[in-house]
Amino acid sequence: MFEYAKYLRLNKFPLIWCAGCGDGIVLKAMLRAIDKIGLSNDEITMVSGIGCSSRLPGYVDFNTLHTTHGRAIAFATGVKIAKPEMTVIVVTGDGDATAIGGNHYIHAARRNLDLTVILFNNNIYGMTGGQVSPTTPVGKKASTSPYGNLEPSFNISGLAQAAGASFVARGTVHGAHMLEKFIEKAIRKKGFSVVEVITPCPTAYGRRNRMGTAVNMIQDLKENAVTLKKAAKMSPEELEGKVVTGVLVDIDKPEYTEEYAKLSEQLKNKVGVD
Amino acid sequence: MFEYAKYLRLNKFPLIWCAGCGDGIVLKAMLRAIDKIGLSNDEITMVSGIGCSSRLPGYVDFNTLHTTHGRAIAFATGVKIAKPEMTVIVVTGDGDATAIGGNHYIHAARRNLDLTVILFNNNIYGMTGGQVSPTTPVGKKASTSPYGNLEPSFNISGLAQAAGASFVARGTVHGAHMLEKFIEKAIRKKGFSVVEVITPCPTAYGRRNRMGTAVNMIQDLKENAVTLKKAAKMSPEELEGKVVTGVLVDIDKPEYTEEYAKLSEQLKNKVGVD
Amino acid sequence: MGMRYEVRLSGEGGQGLVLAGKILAEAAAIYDGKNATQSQSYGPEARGGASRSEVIISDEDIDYPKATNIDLLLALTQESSDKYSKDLKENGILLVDSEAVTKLPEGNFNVYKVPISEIARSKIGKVVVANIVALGIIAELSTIVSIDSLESAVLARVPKGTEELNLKAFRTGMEVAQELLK
Amino acid sequence: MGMRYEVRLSGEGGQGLVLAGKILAEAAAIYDGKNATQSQSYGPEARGGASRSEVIISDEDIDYPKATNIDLLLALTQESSDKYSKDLKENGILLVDSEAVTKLPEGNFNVYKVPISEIARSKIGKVVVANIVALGIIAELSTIVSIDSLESAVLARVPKGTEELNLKAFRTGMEVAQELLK
Amino acid sequence: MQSNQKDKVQVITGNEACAEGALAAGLKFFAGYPITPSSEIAEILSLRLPRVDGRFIQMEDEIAAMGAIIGASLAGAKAMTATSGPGFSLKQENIGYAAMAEVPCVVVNVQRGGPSTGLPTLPAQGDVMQSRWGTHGDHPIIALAPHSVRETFELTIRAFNLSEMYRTPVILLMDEVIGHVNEKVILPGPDEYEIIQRKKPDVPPEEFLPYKHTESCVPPMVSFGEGYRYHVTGLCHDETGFPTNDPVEIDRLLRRLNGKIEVHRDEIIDVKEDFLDDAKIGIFAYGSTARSARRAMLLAREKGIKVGMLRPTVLWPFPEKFVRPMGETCSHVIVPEMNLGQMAHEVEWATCRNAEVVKINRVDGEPISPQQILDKILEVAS
Amino acid sequence: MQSNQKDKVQVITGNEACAEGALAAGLKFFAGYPITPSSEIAEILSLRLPRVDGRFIQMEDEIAAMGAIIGASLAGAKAMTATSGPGFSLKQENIGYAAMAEVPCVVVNVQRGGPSTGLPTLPAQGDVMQSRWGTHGDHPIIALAPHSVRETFELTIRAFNLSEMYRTPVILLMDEVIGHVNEKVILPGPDEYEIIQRKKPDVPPEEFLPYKHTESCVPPMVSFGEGYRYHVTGLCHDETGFPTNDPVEIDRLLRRLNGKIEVHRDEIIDVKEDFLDDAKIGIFAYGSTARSARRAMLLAREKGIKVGMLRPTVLWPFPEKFVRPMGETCSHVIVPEMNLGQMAHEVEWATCRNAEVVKINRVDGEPISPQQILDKILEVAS
Amino acid sequence: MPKKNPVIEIKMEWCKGCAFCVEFCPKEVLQMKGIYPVVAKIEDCTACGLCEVLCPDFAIEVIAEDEAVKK
Amino acid sequence: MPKKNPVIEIKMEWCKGCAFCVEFCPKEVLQMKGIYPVVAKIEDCTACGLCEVLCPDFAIEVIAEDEAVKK
Ligand SMILES: Cc1ncc(C[n+]2csc(CCOP(=O)(O)OP(=O)(O)O)c2C)c(N)n1
Ligand SMILES: Cc1ncc(C[n+]2csc(CCOP(=O)(O)OP(=O)(O)O)c2C)c(N)n1
Ligand code: SF4
Ligand code: SF4
Ligand code: SF4
Ligand code: SF4
Ligand code: SF4
Ligand code: SF4
Ligand SMILES: [Mg+2]
Ligand SMILES: [Mg+2]
Repeated sequence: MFEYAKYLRLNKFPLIWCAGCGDGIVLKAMLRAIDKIGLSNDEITMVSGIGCSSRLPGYVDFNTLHTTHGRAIAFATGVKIAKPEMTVIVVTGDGDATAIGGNHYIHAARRNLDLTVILFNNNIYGMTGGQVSPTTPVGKKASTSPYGNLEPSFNISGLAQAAGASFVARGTVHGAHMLEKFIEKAIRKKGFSVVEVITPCPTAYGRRNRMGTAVNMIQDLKENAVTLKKAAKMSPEELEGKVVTGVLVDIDKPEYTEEYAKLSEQLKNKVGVD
Repeated sequence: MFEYAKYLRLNKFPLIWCAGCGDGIVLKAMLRAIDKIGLSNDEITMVSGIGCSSRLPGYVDFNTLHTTHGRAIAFATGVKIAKPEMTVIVVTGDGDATAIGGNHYIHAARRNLDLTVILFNNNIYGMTGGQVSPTTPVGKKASTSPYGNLEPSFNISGLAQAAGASFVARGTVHGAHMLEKFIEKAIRKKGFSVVEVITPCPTAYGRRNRMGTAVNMIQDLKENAVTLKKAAKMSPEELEGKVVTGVLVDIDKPEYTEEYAKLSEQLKNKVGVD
Repeated sequence: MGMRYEVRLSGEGGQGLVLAGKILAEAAAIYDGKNATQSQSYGPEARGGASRSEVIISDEDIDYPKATNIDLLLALTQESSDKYSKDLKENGILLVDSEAVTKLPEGNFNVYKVPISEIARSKIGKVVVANIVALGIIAELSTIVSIDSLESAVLARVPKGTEELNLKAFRTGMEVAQELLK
Repeated sequence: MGMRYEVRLSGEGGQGLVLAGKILAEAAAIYDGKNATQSQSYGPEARGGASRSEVIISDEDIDYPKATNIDLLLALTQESSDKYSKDLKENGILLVDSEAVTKLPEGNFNVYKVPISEIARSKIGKVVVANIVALGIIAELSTIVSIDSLESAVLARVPKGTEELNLKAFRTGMEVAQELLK
Repeated sequence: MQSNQKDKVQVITGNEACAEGALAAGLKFFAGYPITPSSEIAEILSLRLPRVDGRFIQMEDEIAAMGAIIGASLAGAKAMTATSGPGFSLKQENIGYAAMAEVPCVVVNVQRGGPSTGLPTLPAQGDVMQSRWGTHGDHPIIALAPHSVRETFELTIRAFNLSEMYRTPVILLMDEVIGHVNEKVILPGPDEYEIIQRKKPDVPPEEFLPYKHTESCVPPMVSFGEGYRYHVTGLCHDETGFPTNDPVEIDRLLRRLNGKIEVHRDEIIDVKEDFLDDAKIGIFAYGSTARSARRAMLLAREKGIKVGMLRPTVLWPFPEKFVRPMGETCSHVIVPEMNLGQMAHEVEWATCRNAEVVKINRVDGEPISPQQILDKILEVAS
Repeated sequence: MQSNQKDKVQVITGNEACAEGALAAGLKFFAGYPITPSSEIAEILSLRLPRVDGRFIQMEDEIAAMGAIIGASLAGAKAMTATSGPGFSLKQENIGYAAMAEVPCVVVNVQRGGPSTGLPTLPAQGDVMQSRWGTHGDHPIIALAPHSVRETFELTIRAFNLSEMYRTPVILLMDEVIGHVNEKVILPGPDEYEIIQRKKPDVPPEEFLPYKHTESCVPPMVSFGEGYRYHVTGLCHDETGFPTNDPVEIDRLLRRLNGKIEVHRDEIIDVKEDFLDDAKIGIFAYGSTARSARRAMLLAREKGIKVGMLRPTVLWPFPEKFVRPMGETCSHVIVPEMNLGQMAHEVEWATCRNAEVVKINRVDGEPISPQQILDKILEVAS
Repeated sequence: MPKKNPVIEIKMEWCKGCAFCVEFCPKEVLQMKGIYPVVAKIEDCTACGLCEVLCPDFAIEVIAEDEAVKK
Repeated sequence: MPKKNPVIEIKMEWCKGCAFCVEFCPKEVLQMKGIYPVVAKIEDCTACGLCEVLCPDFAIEVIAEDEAVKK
């Protein structure tokens, strides 16, 4: 129904991800969004860190940059500022973006640099075999929280908002059509935008927490997803364990590269250093 | 009126800070708060990063730890978890805590580890001679923003809140008595607490931005400080340029070392690994 | 120099070959008093794709813990058979899952074709115990570890509550092998 | 080897000694065609405390840019006089702010005591130009750089709008020195 | 085998042995950040520590983990972190801090292929020079390299002992082969090894100098909260621990820091010598590569070639004293390494190239096989 | 002096010269994080870049700054960062990435006293070995060390040229003395130096191999957005740039990376020789210390002592070819360094200790004076 | 015009057998057979595309009638 | 009992002359003289302690009547 092929590096297929990993669903939603916007392959640079999700850029026929763990946003900052006309999309995981990379995440949000961050939140470090992440819920097991996680998890969308992001949305792989729309809006937004995607990792997270098959995990997502509108009418107790989806932030404010361009322009019309 | 001497390393005096630097005022408020709580010198470990403000621990007769730039909270995490009965206070600057150290700041908040962070916000990198910081307001000049800063600044208290802190307050050196109370509350709080202190740096910030003498800067603080209560009644426009002071967050939630202790206790009563 | 016996168990990620290797090594080391090492290689990714687990059994110190001159190779998939058979020694034992491996590697080997997964499914009722079935076959074909030791090692390693099942799988493997050797 | 003249300007942070040193070096290098370097030392902290600025003037390449055998030392504070006078050569010129430096270092020096800051305050109306007053005195005492060059260098470096003031400070310094040398 | 001994026989990996060794040494605090191929060390300790009154924490990154173990050590806990190449690079600044502030701690690096993300699951020995020179400025360091699972257990204990004895960070430089190989071991019991604790001061708090220039170069140490309040900084400091810019004090400090290792070099270094008495061809090998080297040596000896071998378990300080004589007695010194010749350079330095230093280097993710070394021996011998 | 020449005379610091040199080389992107004694480089560029269509950004830390310049370079901008010891340590992981992914960029380290926070305002040369070995794994590196303000300008341009030519990060290793000294210079004009740009491919996108194993070891490079879409990764990769675990491909990659420097070693290295023809005593010195050494040499020559000097402007790759002969012709090679003997070790290695290597080391924050070196010359000569 | 059924193509080489397509098809058009899905009741298919959207491995494609013609 | 004035001690070695004590004293008790503050009108002092609290350099101390007696 949709021609994914023109955006793909088909010779790299099949995907390395496990059976039932949600990452591929997000990839597809991303490509549909890009297609809708009408961006050409050359106009996009996709930057990732290290993790299962961060392997994504290897499959897409854009300018692709697979960096060091946690630093995707820092590298992307260089790409974007050096070439502001480029659409720069960051693909990252919960560990990559909010554990080791947490600082770059909040600073890019603060600067309101025009990047689009697609954050694959599977509540675990998938790539390294299932260690606890800053988004693993309290009580859940991971290879480094064998007795159940003691640490409260981040609300990573809330963090982006507090740090200054222009656009923040949360979706799930079950709501793939909604996701596509969020991603489209996020890319179109001139400013720092985040789409947090809740995606299942049956291998490193689901299995250890007896969450059943990948299908069960998606079904759970379906049941637990609550739109922002509905959530507004629910009590905190009712919201316990739910995933609130929707566009959480959508504001307009000065974007970094545009402000910089203005400054350069002003300086051109001025002689001498003062 | 107050016997500061018992907490001080008097042989290190006079303080290295510039004439009119606000840091000494915060130091005094801290000592009064500690005295009120009745902590002995041995019970306190004071940890700092690198910066003018981070030189503070050198002057106090506690267990003192002057670490690497941005990492005070990480070191403090080790001290606290290894010795939970220790009162651990982190002294840090806006650059130290929210630029290079931003990630440790939000993660300690997330964990709700029982640390008290006194964050000296002078809107600049004082120690290195006045470079722009994540809290330098837009338009202000710094040695690395000679045309006026383009980057929006952090609301660092808001960030701590979004990350999960139990207690967050903001005060100014002008309101030194209020500050003392905030610090007292912060230390007493079992959980991650932050007191953001707005303090003038006449040398590296005031001078470059033609803010007059240190006295003028304190007077400005006095005029611009608005209590939370008053602020609630003001419009966003009216709040422009104001400093909202008060206790912004004060909630009770499980603290990390206590949760860990509970787990250890449970495990003691259990045999075998499962 | 003394005896050195090299076993390579190959297949794909998730087939329990690391566990099987570890059981084999423990049988030799803990129960038979020999020396043993077990090691594995991962693909570029930590999961999926061809995977191998190697066991070296020796009566002296094992210097090099990787297989280079293999006495017995188990291949559960075609890919692993293609990829990992090159170090199998002349006249070495090649045990393949006959349903998965249709094209045998070239060379002068003692080949045994057994529908290992199929046996696990049909005779034990669980494909996941194919690794233990294979161990039973290997025990008989190689005779490098005593049956008692292997049974003890299996029982010590498998999850509680699955002892019976695994013992059955192991013995089924042995029986199959005995048929082959007849 | 050729001529090498070493000047050390000392006092405390904020007294403009780095600028004064840079002006002296520029006068020598740009306007007099000599070689010159200027360097400074900070205390453990980037501000406050004793501070020094050193200028080396030579008619050949300057290898070592630090002062070790000083021809002229300016000390604006007691601390700097105490701390930085040890490298002043025998019969070297020691110029001190007579209001701040009450205890002179021991040694055989040509000492000139001038209330430099006081002159800046009373005669020019701004203490901040004490550094330029000092330059005027140094110009006369050392004669290592031509007056014209120094004036040009001062004018090129001081903030726009303060040229007159600084020129006045410089000339006042010169006059004071001429008095002393009489 | 006797039955009670049988009970103690285990088949475990190097990573498991490292975790066990640390616990045996008295580990009370572990902070880490996962990275292949070291993650199992953290995983095991997350299971074990809470049961033995120890603390495990997974930090937000490797920098934080390194900072946390320094803090914990100052608070009195024996502390360790474990990582691999990329994480080891990130820890460098704080490793330098530990060296400067003289905080005992153990940093495990299970080496994988590099540079950069490189080969996450494959072995290498590419971080040998980085262990010595990874942080800025001149600083002392000790680095150990085990060649077996059992030795991993022993050297982990030794790493703690050395760190406590000399108030210094110690690097345990494993490689993926040793980290992941399952090997038969009987781990020694508590009465079979010595555990060393940091030396406490024998003076009252008023007289305590936390950075005293003692003859041994190692000042006594107290934990925070024990009544000896003192100041710790990464700035150059005097004996009291407070910052100084006095060249004399700074010089004393930095020379003492390096002196700690120099003065005690002979107690720290450790080499295993094999057949060197009559060897005409020497092999210098360490870590997992030494296993292949040993086999190659034995095979060559069977062919009548006089090969001997030197295996340092301590890479830094470099055992020059033992290497130099090889230059005199051997015509060739073969140095097989899973890198491009890092230690071979030191061997050349130590032997002054009196013997020809022959490098065998692999950087393709594959271990060096006995055959590869044997081939080189045969080539060199002919 | 002629008046038009006078107009060009400047008295500027090494840090200023570095910024000017970078702009002259075509710098278009600078990302930094302040740290003494390098901050002025960032400060000047924050003023200058927005006026010349360049971009300046102060990042949240040094790691981010290093990441950002790699990203910018891939997007086609000549990019640089500047730091000092602690920041240099933090950048190591991403420096390794730049080496692995072959991204041209320049990293300035204005050395201050270390280890750790050390001596923020005082000079040192303690990061020489770290420049070579600071990141994990075997990797290529080029490091340059200027000894004057003018040479800082020249070597900054050369750093960019080498980085573009060899697709590799280049370290400009300054020291605080050079960074902060104001010195008279006449900077060369644009017609007096060559500017090199990265080589672009001469094949269409379908045939483009971003990591091709060419004879020169340096594959051509395109910027993002120029129609040649390719993949960049820090994992070991094949010629197409995609990850591989094939030992043959990996071996080719890593040997090519190191080969880039080895093959071109003679074009890269550069030494200044002074009076070496008849020298009986040699001096090996670099950076600001070389200035003192030169003066000491001249003073010794005045006394009739035959002293000669070798001053490398390129520290890595090490100019073995020029150092080795000193071992033959000199009785002693004096190596003065503001560290504990980092380069002296290499000199010992290169000369095989045929000459006695005499170290002069200072780590107290004070520069080494001509007198100190002269004293050593006199001692050695007698 | 008589209704033409959509065509559903399954690429076995890429399919990993997660069964998402089968489980989330609102019309139960698909079924697992061994580890792969097969088309069981194409006549019920509404060409809604959900199976395609939710397949993480690009292994299933729904070609609606009109598209099929175009192809 | 006649009111006794508080005692104000200024430690010149530590004072940096920022003038906070002078400017923020509600009673204008203090005055700058050169770069240091001096007590000008001690009789107006209410011993409120603000000067002390705001002195960043621990250079001014207010000793209230009763305390002074104790001392
Ligand atoms: C500096 C560094 N530290 C650690 C690692 C190991 N590592 C690789 S991926 C990863 C976690 C990935 O988790 P996440 O970002 O959530 O991605 P996922 O695999 O779950 O998609 C870690 C810790 C590394 N490669 N580099
Ligand atoms: C890794 C590292 N990077 C940079 C520096 C240099 N540095 C020292 S203090 C400082 C900024 C301090 O600013 P802030 O925390 O706001 O403290 P302030 O001086 O303003 O109180 C910087 C960048 C350093 N010491 N270490
Ligand atoms: S481990 Fe988890 S996140 Fe990684 S590919 Fe498998 S399912 Fe996906
Ligand atoms: S520079 Fe600013 S922050 Fe630092 S001591 Fe001076 S006034 Fe205080
Ligand atoms: S297109 Fe819709 S109805 Fe048809 S098979 Fe797919 S999910 Fe079922
Ligand atoms: S959703 Fe895709 S991968 Fe999963 S079973 Fe269906 S076709 Fe196969
Ligand atoms: S105590 Fe109060 S009234 Fe008295 S001098 Fe101080 S501020 Fe003024
Ligand atoms: S407030 Fe303190 S430091 Fe400032 S002038 Fe008064 S006494 Fe001096
Ligand atoms: Mg994840
Ligand atoms: Mg600040």
